[in-house]
Amino acid sequence: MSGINLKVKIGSLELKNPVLLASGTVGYGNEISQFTDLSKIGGIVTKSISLKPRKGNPPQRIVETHGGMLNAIGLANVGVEEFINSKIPFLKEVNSTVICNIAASSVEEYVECTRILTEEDAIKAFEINVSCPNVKDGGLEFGHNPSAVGTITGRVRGATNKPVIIKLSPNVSRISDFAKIVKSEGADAVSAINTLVGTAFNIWTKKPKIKNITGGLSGPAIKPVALAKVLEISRNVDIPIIGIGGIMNWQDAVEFMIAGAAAVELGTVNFVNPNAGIEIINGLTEYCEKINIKEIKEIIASYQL
Amino acid sequence: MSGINLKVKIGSLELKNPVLLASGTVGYGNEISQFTDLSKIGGIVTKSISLKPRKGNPPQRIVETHGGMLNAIGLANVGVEEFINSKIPFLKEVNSTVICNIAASSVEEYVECTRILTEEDAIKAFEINVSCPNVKDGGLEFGHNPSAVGTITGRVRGATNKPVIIKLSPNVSRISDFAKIVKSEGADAVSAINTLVGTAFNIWTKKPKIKNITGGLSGPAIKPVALAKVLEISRNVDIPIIGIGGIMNWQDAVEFMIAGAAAVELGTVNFVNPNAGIEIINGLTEYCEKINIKEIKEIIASYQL
Amino acid sequence: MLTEIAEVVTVKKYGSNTNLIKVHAPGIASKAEPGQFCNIKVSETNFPLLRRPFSICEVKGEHLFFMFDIQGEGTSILGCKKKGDKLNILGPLGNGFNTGIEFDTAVIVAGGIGAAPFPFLLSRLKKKKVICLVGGRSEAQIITYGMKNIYISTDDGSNGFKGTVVQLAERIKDKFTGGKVQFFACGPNAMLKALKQFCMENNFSCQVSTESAMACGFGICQGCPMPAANEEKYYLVCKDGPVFNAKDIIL
Amino acid sequence: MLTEIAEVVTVKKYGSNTNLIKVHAPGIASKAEPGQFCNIKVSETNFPLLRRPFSICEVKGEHLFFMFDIQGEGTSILGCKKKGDKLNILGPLGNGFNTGIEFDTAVIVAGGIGAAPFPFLLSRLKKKKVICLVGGRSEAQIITYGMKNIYISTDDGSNGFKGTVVQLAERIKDKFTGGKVQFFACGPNAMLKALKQFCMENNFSCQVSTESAMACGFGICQGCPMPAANEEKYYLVCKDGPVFNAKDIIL
Ligand SMILES: Cc1cc2nc3c(=O)[nH]c(=O)nc-3n(C[C@H](O)[C@H](O)[C@H](O)COP(=O)(O)OP(=O)(O)OC[C@H]3O[C@@H](n4cnc5c(N)ncnc54)[C@H](O)[C@@H]3O)c2cc1C
Ligand SMILES: Cc1cc2nc3c(=O)[nH]c(=O)nc-3n(C[C@H](O)[C@H](O)[C@H](O)COP(=O)(O)OP(=O)(O)OC[C@H]3O[C@@H](n4cnc5c(N)ncnc54)[C@H](O)[C@@H]3O)c2cc1C
Ligand SMILES: Cc1cc2nc3c(=O)[nH]c(=O)nc-3n(C[C@H](O)[C@H](O)[C@H](O)COP(=O)(O)O)c2cc1C
Ligand SMILES: Cc1cc2nc3c(=O)[nH]c(=O)nc-3n(C[C@H](O)[C@H](O)[C@H](O)COP(=O)(O)O)c2cc1C
Ligand code: FES
Ligand code: FES
Repeated sequence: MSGINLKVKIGSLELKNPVLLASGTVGYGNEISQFTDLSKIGGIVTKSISLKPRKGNPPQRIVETHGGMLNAIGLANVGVEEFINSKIPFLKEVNSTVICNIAASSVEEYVECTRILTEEDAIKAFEINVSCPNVKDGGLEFGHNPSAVGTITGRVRGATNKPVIIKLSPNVSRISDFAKIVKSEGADAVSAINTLVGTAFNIWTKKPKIKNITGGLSGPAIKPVALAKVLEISRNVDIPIIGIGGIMNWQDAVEFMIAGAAAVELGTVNFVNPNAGIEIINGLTEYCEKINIKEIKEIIASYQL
Repeated sequence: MSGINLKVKIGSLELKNPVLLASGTVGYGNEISQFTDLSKIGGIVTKSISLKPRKGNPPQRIVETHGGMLNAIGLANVGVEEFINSKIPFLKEVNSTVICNIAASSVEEYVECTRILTEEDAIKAFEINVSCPNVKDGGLEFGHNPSAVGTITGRVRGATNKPVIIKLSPNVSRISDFAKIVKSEGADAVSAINTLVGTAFNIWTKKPKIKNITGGLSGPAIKPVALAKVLEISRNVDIPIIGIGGIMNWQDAVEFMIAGAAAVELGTVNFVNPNAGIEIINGLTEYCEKINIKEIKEIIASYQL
Repeated sequence: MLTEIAEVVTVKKYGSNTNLIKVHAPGIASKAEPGQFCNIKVSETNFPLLRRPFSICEVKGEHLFFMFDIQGEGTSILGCKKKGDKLNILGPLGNGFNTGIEFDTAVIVAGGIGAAPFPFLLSRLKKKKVICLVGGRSEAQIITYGMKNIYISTDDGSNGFKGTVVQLAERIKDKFTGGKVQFFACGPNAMLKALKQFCMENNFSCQVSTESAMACGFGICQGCPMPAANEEKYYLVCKDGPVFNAKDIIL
Repeated sequence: MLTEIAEVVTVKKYGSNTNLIKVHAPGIASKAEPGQFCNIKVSETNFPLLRRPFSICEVKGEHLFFMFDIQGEGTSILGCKKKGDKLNILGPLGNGFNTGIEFDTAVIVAGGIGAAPFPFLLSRLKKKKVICLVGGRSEAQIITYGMKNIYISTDDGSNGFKGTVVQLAERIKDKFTGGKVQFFACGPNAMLKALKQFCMENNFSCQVSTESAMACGFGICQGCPMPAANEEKYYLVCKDGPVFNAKDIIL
């Protein structure tokens, strides 16, 4: 093994390397484990969980676009109880850091989910999704309203001693304003970005290609936007950032870390290359060797403007 | 010729077809005329003009991204006087509808430019760029501040009898709020979208690939976002919309019109295929024939949600 | 399930728009079951971004065959592959046709490129009576590759019965005899829906291979829901399907 | 300037990383001047999105030659072209070398793939004395295709003079004789900058072919600024260049 140290810290959360698998793009870990060795991955962020199971949106839920895809899954998930009973046991065995992502339709639901799930030893941190663009009764309003995001952060903070990461919406004028508020309300870190709102039409039926009308845009198409949001937060707020958006290879991951991210999450790439996480981790090691540094954390926010 | 009528109206502005060439991607018309017959194009939106000439940003100004490109030209332009003296004479001969795009750093400058240029018969309408993300002393603040956008609209409205189109920024939470304000201040139409803020880093030098740090993202990558913004405006505000963002072919143009656009502007595609405008116009005619309609305007906002 | 870098052996035209690609993929070939599919990366770049799902058409030794129509950019690229090119393939994916059940006669119903999974299935039904119904919009869409005892329908009547393949089934239903009859169908969801109706009315058991937009193909994106018939939930086409018992889903 | 769909005739390897592609493009070929470039769409899809600029390397009858190094995705795709493939080419673009001026001896200075425009230029300088200085990082980067009277430099000394091509010029400058001497140079902008310095000090007139990121290649995007030396403005590399008189620009 090379002597490169890939460890990073997100607040008090230690990760063996900065590569996480993003919520909604790795399920609860079991399916993807057939294609990749999850024990090598820095961390797994589980599919957004709500208090009760959610069926999700009717089809069609996804469509490919140039360099990206739109999704409107509608936060289909098994609910807290089933998550604890049938998903946590697998996650316990994985030997990776498990971050539990929570999405809810009310402040109370966020708090309740956190309160229940904080009891689970397997869960090392929470990522609070205040930014899912596909849920009509929740997400959107929260994510675009600074005071709502502040309230959720403060209340969730009060419900757990574990690190709290707030996942921010990119569909706002100044994402750094939101990062400031969540920091002041006690969040340990932010993750950015969730998907951009987008749509596509079938020109013959004149119907939206996605049943939900709009969906969330992810994939390499959004990488420049995601990088700009991470940089904006990094230049304006002193808080650890998890960078997300269009990462396809280790070069992309490095770009995010240079722009200010202490760790990264891989989303859409998992669908195309379920082993991407490990390839990226290997690439990061090689990069450190090439630029002659011993610890990956040296490159975090190392931008030369 | 087929009996298809491609005429559309943007407020009182009649266009022989809905295909315009977007500001900043066609210069002042002369260079591109070597590759395409501008007299067939619905309209030409000239490069953003400011009162005095602008040198623009130092290199590097552009970089390709997946399915798109970032630019930070910095509104390099010849200024109003030189525009009138050396560019308008060519535009007069073109036999297409000329829309003059104005960008400024103060409300007064917008008004002054409009006041001078409204005297030019060759100019049939104004597109007011309140949304250029690459100019530090102007654009950005205006474009994200509803009351500033309202003020500019009202004041420009007072300075000309010609149609006024406000070009909106997509880098906001709710673009329709801006459309509402500009409508109430007397704008005839809105155009959407300008570019998304983005960036890219060189992982070896750790410097931004673009000297200006951030740039504007354009091209097919942004099409789903642009379509969603057009749809949002169309569903919430009764104002003609010019759709822009990632249009590469006639199918894309149709998608924008279905989503609510009365006309479209072609940007980045001009760099790749300077004859795209004409190919798209031909495609629109064929589309009308295929779906058996006589007038293209029937498809405007024909979405079936 | 595995990721295999498969070498292209041949790409052959079959009819006007249909292609048959043969690749060397020993790992997947050794595990594949009829009705399963693979998710194929058609390029080495990020364009097109997503993999494309294709039914496993045939397995011969260490080789897999896929049959596909040129639809858009993904299938165009696939159609241009040359001997020696490499394809990154995930597979075998999903649940295939259940042939472990008791039946004596298999009725195959294929709509257009829906013929793709049947050569593989038929290779496992050598001891059964087989009747194949093959439909298409017109003669050019009729694919009988690997079929036997064939009845054809076309919407325009350019070959065989004029009408849909389900109308054809109705017409010749007195031939569906010979012990217990089991339907296996693949084609557009609209066809499967009509067929389900026919089978319910006539009390035939019917397995359908369904289609859906897919991002991952193995259950992590939740992009491919199929409404369940008896529960308030969605199945996933890629993981719970693509083959379902017609009565379990709402088509 | 025109858009031409050109057919690929051959693609040949030249050295380890360099390729020479020959295409049939009679329209552009009939108008091209040395030092001009073409903007080439390397694929028929939107990936990669932008065209790629390449100097016109040679013109033979109705054929154009381009010489290129594999850098990234665009040039990789170009390197995989086969006889009969079609390329969409815009050209000829920009202002080439000015050979209408008076001079007796041409000194060619090429850095790496900067050798590309010189075969075409030299075909027009048959009556002049020519000295060619060719530099590269190491032997593998030395491209002497179409050159004559050659002096070589490599950064690592693996071929010829050890040092930069401008240091080589300094070393052999007493050879730059024979009436009026005119420099023509192409290579990385850093090399051109050093060469400009050398030429100013030694009073040689020097034309440089510069590089810049480009979107359109013909003056509509303003993406390719080059600072002017005597005015507070930018030239456009694609339209005012790519060849400039070195003294007119700030490198
Ligand atoms: C389980 C399964 C098995 C399949 N087996 C076969 C087969 O054996 N032979 C065959 O020819 N086709 C098969 N298809 C359909 C095939 O996947 C599509 O024709 C193909 O993805 C089209 O890609 P494209 O890029 O050429 O078309 P485009 O229209 O450019 O595709 C654009 C997007 O739409 C998706 N898409 C388009 N059509 C379909 C479709 N019918 N189903 C799902 N997604 C679609 C693509 O994946 C892509 O994301 C199968 C589909 C599924 C789900
Ligand atoms: C006027 C001019 C003439 C040129 N002539 C030649 C030639 O004859 N032979 C040759 O090999 N190269 C030449 N180049 C450089 C050539 O255009 C680049 O090597 C090529 O664009 C790289 O594309 P890529 O996709 O392989 O690389 P990538 O690195 O993947 O390109 C990514 C992006 O960066 C741009 N880019 C990368 N390198 C350069 C560069 N050096 N200059 C400008 N843009 C760049 C590309 O256009 C693209 O948008 C010339 C450049 C210019 C401006
Ligand atoms: C199919 C799909 C489902 C997703 N579901 C969730 C989710 O449940 N919760 C969440 O916080 N983010 C969700 N996301 C967003 C991703 O976690 C990630 O923020 C986004 O996709 C951008 O990263 P990418 O470009 O790498 O995919 C989802 C994304 C996709 C594509
Ligand atoms: C190089 C470049 C320069 C541009 N300059 C201007 C400008 O001066 N004024 C303006 O209003 N928009 C400008 N734009 C934005 C375009 O007009 C258009 O809104 C945007 O590019 C999205 O469309 P597209 O994806 O089709 O390119 C510019 C875009 C590009 C790519
Ligand atoms: S395609 Fe991803 S879950 Fe089925
Ligand atoms: S490359 Fe567009 S102006 Fe020069």
